[in-house]
Amino acid sequence: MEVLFAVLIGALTAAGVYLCCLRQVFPVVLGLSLLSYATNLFVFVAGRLTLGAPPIWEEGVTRFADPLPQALVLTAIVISFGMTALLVVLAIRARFEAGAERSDAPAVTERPEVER
Amino acid sequence: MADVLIALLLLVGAFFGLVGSWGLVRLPQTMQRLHAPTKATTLGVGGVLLASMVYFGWVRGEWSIHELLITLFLFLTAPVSAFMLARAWLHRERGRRRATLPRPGASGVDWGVYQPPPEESGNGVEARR
Amino acid sequence: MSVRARLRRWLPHPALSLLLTLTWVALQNEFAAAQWLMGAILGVAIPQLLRPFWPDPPPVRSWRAVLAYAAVVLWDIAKANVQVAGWVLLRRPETLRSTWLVVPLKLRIPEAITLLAGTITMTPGTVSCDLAADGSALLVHCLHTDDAAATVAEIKTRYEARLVRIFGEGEA
Amino acid sequence: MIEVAAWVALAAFGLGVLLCAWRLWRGPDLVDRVLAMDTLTVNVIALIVTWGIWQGSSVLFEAALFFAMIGFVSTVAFCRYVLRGQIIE
Amino acid sequence: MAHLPVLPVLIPAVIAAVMVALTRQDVVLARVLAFASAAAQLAVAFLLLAAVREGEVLVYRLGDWPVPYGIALVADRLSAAMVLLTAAVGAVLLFHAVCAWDRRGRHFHPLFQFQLMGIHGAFLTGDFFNLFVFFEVMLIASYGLMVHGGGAARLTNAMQYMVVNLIGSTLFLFAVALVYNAAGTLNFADLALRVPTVPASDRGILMAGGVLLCVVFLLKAAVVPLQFWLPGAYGHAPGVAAALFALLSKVGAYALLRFALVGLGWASLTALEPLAWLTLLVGALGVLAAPTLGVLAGFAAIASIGVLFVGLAGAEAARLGAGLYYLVHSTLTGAALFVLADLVRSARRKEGDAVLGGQDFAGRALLGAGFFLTAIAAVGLPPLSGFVGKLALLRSIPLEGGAGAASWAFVLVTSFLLLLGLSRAGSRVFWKTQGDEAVATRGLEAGGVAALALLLAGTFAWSLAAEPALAYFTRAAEALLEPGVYVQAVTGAGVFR
Amino acid sequence: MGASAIVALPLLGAILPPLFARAGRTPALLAALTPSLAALALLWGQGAAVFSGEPVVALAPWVPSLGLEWALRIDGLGFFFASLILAIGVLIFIYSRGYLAGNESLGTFYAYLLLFQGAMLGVVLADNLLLLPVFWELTSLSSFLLIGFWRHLQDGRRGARLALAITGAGGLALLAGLILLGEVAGTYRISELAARREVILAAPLAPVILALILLGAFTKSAQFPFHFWLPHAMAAPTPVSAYLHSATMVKAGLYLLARLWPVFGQTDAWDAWVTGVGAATMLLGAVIAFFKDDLKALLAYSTVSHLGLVTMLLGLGSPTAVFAAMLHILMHATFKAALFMNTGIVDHETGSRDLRRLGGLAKVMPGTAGLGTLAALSMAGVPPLNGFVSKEEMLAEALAIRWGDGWLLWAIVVLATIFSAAYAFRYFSALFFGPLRLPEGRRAHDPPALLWGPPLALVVAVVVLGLWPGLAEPLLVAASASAAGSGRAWPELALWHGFGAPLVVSVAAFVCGAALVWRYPALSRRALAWALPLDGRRMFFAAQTGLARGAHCLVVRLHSGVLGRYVLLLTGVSLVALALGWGMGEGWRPQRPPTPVNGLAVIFVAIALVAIGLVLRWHQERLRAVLLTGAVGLVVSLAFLHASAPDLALTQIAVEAVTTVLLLLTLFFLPQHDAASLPKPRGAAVVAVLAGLVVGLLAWVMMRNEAPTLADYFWSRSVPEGGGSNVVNVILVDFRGYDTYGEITVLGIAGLVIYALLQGMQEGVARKNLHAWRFPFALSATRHPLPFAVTARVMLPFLLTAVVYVFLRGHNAPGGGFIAALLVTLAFLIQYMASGLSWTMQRLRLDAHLWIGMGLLVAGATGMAAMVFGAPFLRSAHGEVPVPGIGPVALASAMGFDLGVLLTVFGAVTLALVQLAFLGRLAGFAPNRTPMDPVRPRPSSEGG
Ligand code: NA
Ligand code: NA
Repeated sequence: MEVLFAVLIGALTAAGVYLCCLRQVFPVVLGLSLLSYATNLFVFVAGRLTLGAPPIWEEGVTRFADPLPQALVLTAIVISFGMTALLVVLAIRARFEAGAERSDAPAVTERPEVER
Repeated sequence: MADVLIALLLLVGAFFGLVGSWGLVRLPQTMQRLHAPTKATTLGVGGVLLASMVYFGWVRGEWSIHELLITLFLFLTAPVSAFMLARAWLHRERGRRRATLPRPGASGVDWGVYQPPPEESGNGVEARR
Repeated sequence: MSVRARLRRWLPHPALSLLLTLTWVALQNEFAAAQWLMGAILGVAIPQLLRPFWPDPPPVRSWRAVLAYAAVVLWDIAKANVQVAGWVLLRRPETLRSTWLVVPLKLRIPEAITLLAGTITMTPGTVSCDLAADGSALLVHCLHTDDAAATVAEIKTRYEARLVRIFGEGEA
Repeated sequence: MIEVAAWVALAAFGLGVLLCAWRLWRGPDLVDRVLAMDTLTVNVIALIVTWGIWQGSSVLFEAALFFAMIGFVSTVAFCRYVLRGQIIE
Repeated sequence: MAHLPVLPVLIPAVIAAVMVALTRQDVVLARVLAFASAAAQLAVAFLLLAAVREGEVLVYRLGDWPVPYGIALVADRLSAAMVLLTAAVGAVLLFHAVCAWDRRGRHFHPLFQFQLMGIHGAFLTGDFFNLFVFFEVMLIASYGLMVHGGGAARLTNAMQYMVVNLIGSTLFLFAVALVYNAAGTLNFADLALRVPTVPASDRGILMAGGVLLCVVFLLKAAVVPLQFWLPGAYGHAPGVAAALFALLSKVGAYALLRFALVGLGWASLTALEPLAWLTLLVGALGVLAAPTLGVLAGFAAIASIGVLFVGLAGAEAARLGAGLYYLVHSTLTGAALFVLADLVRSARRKEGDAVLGGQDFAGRALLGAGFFLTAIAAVGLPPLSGFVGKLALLRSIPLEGGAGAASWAFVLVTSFLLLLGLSRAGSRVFWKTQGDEAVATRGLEAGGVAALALLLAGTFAWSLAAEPALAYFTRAAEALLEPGVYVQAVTGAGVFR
Repeated sequence: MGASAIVALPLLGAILPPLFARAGRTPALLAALTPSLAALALLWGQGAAVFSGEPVVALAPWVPSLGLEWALRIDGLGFFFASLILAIGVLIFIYSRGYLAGNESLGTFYAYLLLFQGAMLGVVLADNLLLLPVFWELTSLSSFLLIGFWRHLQDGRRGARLALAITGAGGLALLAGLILLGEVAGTYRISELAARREVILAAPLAPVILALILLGAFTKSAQFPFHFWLPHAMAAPTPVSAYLHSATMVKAGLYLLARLWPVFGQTDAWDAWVTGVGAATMLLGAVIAFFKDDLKALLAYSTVSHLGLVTMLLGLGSPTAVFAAMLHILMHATFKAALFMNTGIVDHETGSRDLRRLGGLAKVMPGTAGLGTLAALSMAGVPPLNGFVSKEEMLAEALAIRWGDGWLLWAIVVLATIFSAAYAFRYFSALFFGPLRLPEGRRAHDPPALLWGPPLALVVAVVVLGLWPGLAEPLLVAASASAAGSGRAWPELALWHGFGAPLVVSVAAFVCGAALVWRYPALSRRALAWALPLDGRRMFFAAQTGLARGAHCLVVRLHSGVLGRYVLLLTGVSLVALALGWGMGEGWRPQRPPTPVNGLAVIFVAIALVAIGLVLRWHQERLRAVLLTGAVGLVVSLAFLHASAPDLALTQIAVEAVTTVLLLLTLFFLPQHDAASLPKPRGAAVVAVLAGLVVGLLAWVMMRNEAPTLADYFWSRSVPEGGGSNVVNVILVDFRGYDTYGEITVLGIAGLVIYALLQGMQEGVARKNLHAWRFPFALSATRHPLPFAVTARVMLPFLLTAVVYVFLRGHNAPGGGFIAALLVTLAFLIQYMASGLSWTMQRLRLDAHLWIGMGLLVAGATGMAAMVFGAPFLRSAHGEVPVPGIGPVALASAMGFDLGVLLTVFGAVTLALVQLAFLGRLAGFAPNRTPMDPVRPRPSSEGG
């Protein structure tokens, strides 16, 4: 099972990084989504794999999954959701103010149009 | 006894579930394939959920009607999904299929996907701006 | 304010309230008094809160008709499942005669129309696909039928007629 | 006996998932893909419930409900997108 | 008093929540609340500083759970000073905010408070997952402030800033996972105790996480080669936001110190010295090439981070102390430069903050004087605190060995480059004017000028207060290099007092 | 105290003139004079003590730990320089009043001058090696302001920057040198350095220190090859030139050389460099000055030459040479200041200072001509003027070197003397004598007293000091004694020293100089022909432009704005970091036994891999990519479910649903396809695959690694101390509730920012573009199909019941506030999709802001409730509350916290989605208030 998880995490990471390199925002958003799956799984497996033993306390049970990474992943999921939401909205706003949807910005040495 | 019932329900569920998915692959037209999920939903999941109910109630003594809720939810939502999918397909295929599609009957009335409802078309607020 | 009006105000949908209470208890899987109480509270509170979202649910005229309808539909589902499984597994797909059916509607109550459309979809072999712009007919896709008119007639008699009985429609 | 039946059911739904995935891949239309996802979700629900029987654990119930929910929401959302562009208008 | 360590987080958090709930329409009330919050934060920060002045380490165990199971807040000399700095800069920038920025978009004040909450939280936490959370609070508030007011360049740059930081957060989580997997803890102090016991076979996992986390902090701190995001993002941000962001990169530096020196127990960060040189160089060259005052301020910030890291890359308390002294200076100066760029941007109608001559504008002389002083501080010329900072730094770097000499050379040569760049920019913007009559321009924003004056007064005061400040930070640096007291205090913390 | 006041008076007094300038120009002058004169009075008040060899000291700590202290010390040298600075300053102030035009800001000008004066005083009085560079840089800065005072002139701006750059750079070198000097010497008191000469000279760093210090001194004093900034600083108003370049700033370098003479003087390196550079500068400056037609340029190069002369003297290694240096500094200050002022008068009156356009001015402005001629003759070294006295001393010192050692120096000195006589002669002869030449349409006459008074005073000094040089002797002796040690025999100062080599050289110089002037036209043509192509300023600005261009290239390359490159860079750096970190361990082997694989997992991972692959292949088809990403999310959620993390699975799947909706809402406003033409950054695939491999490997390693964790504690305390059996939830709301507090804050902020961003689109460009935008596909006619709308209505109450259930059971079973919040959001989302924005919003009456704010407050308040009871923030309480008739009901305070979570999350997510949906209105889509199509035909109670 470990290998399966590792392969999944690796594939998600690779695809995520690749998509983040593209020149428009939307694929980058998808890439970040994939990356965040990878992250969540990665943090999760830091607590190792335990099958069939959810961390819900029952009298006499001694085998259970490490709950801490799960709690961390929950926090991370929520945060990355908030970030994704913000990013896509930012993409829309930028698209309608800049006139195009691009992940690139002008180089810093280019002088921008004067604005407030 | 319970074992047999549970096993039977499971097998029935498995069979119809598989048939549904198989139909999804096998049937040649999109609209035909649209029939697949209802099969998987009704007897497929239904069978399994019943099996689960019986299993937890009879075998483990933890009667639970949770599964019934899932079944109800699926029965409630699956038609809507199918309806929306069909509409989506009708909309996408509007150029090619509209001619072959039967009309609702009354003259001047078309299917909802192609025609705004009377109130809206009447006061002309439809569409943008 | 009359008792009935007061009751109506607190329990806009008594059946719904009951169902919610049952749902709660079912969810808890625990039949203690506390759960019934909690269920009852929710049964009152949630419809109150959501009153504007379901402004005037049609009253059910006959609960017996509902049961009968349910039985018919469940039986039809089982029957149709077997039938359709046979088509899917045994027939060559090219030989399926799929057609569009137009089911003219007598029903006018949205809930009833929805129920009919849902029933049609849930019985394998037919899927309700669209509603006429004025709500006068239902578009149904049939996976395989030899006699379209017969299928339409069956839908109307087996389901629509029963729904008319449940919701007391027909005068509209 | 239950175990064998559950195993068979798991295999069947597993196969069902694969078939759905195939349709998801092949399409050809977007509606086919959404449909495939929807059916896949249904299969997943069945799998989860069967898995619960297999494991003898009822902790997975909410998960099944949630999968049903997401299956519905995303199917409807995609359809609305195709139909109206704005899924909330 | 017992709750002192948590108050810097709670005050802005509660005030911001109240603002969100109640003051959506009422800017005046929001301003009143903002100033009240600033005053409260300042007061608390002073009390906190007073409480740790003699070297005490205040440990606040949230939920009363023992370390490492719960999260502990830790206030020591370093974190208390950082909190005070944050509170002070935040309070000063409010003046700028209320006269210019808080009406140019929605929710300015709550975002500002949340930003402060995030920074305070990051400075005070003793737990590196919690650090992640407060980084995110800080960052998302910064995104909000960064896009405040809109504009194409601002938005596209903000988007890049955001994406880069999201990837940074991803890396942060990867690193946390690795460290937790090998060491089984999330607490800095507890980690310090456990690191020596991690078997050699598992050190690879631990250190892979450790070094990766350092990379994340270097990214936040904008150290070369991870500086690329800063000039565009800060350069186009609203001035008041960018000025506040002068603190954000310091959070990265702070976290790096905490994590590497305390958590991982490294003896020093000398390996970073070459990066510090490059950072200095890139920053200084960027100042020469910057097309606008905003971007120029961004590059100046990078240069100052270079100087800061020349200090932090030392193994001696004096050098670290000098670096930390410089950190405060560079925060004040960086903020001043951003405020200034913003004032120019809003005063010059046609040219904005472009480094171009143009028509005379209202407030030119005043802003010119402000720029002159700010530039003096940024280059490190006397008598402002940049000079003392660089002096302290140079004095603490032994010239023996190539590294020391190189550090000297980089600090001095880049000071020269900064001098060139800033004098070029300043003489163009403030001197190269056509016609002596001030053409009709937007008026000068009094609040911004007040903020600028306060910040400059701050650098002047910081220069005068150099002796006690250096002593304070040198002791804070000693505690970083010998974290025994910190670790003991956190891990051995008794029940809640 | 006195010493401090002398420095502080001009510095602090600088604020006076701008204030008084409002009252008029004369009040401004008086405001400027007052601090200066006061300082002068204070200084001369210390004269007795200083001359008796008792330096006046002021001490105050600043940063003693760095060696930086406020230490001032007035000794002979300091007194000498300070007197020059203040005395000439007074004359300059008066002159400026007459010189600057009425519309120029005299107050500001005086302020700058006073700042400069104070800084200069600081330089010459500082007794601390680190305080000296403080004032040193201040002189650079204030001179920058003065040189660039006419900010509208490009030459002024460039000259100012040039001067600042060169002297500033020198200042930095000097700072480095002085820091090292102090470290080596073990003291930062300048007055204590002489005693440590041996220690310093023996230090290995001594050559470095010397080089750095000389760099500082040479740049400041415009020594070759740094001389070029000085002539360009002449773009300044003439009073500035007169002040900075005759008496003060450029003399700072000379002062420093004199000051450090006891430390480094009479060493080989010092003598060689100082003499060599000085002599070279002296000759070069003189030659160039001769060929300059611009009067100020002529004077500027002559200043360069004279500075070289003094430098050379300071390098000669004999105390008497130091005396000669001091002497020349004094004499030069007088005649050069007078000459600058004289030039200023000419410029002021004629509008030109070009010798090619001026001539014979003695006819129209005889007074000016007289003063100018006298000063110029002094510059030429003609007796009986003071220039002659110091030049004789200089020649005597230079020629005292043995021929074998110094023939080159002799040659240089003689040549330089000739040329300096020549340019001095040329100055007055060409300007004042011969036929009258004036720029067209100009008339000229002698200026008012404000302008001729100050030069007159100086010319009087020129004459008096020429005739009775002994008058200055005490001052010079005191100065020289501080520099070169007391108790020596100093040369007798006299106009007439008898015949000797110096006189011969002088006379020869006059003759040759006159000849040069006579042959000037021919010579100048030839000079132009082989004019040095080495123009320092042009080189400097070329270098600066080159540097800026190079910086530009570098900066563009590093900050290209291409996000992909940034991502790759960041990924690459991270991979390197991982490799480095991994390298610190050794010999890792799998420790945990592998978990058995099951077929379903293989199937799902395979599906996920295919879906990922398809996302990559089809990412251009965005809608399809969203769907496939959803499939991946489904598998991830199943992975959590399978690996014993039901809470995670629920959260992931719920978030997945909301995210899908979010992406679809977004996609509506974006292009439906990726633009195909945009190239990817090179190497993206390689880096991505590498990252995938590394991360996958590390994940595998972590899963197979065994190490202690915190799990047992949470497991055992969760129920008894946390009051809940869902350990993950107890961690979230209790053990690590603070994380959750931060987390919901993040979500709340996200909602606010999204709101702010979208609200901002109601105006400006965004609004315009939004209005002009068209969705590329045809839209279906009806909006809210009836079956969907009805189903949504029916579902809603049941879903809310489920929400309550999920919320309440969260502490003991999978669920909790966050999941419940997403569920309720989804429930309403279905409603929104089914019946539309307007209809649903009307019924929900939801102020999402209030929800967010209240949620955060509730969560915070629950945490703070503990503080009331003296427990730390977020301390939880739990127990069973007896309810009559029902029995005990388990309650935990954490539930309140969880409620806060619910409210915030619900508010934030709803705010985001609804606002996004609302954007359609801005794009011109008409609102629809009917909740279903077709509308129910029966008349109904619906409010519409
Ligand atoms: Na059907
Ligand atoms: Na291990």
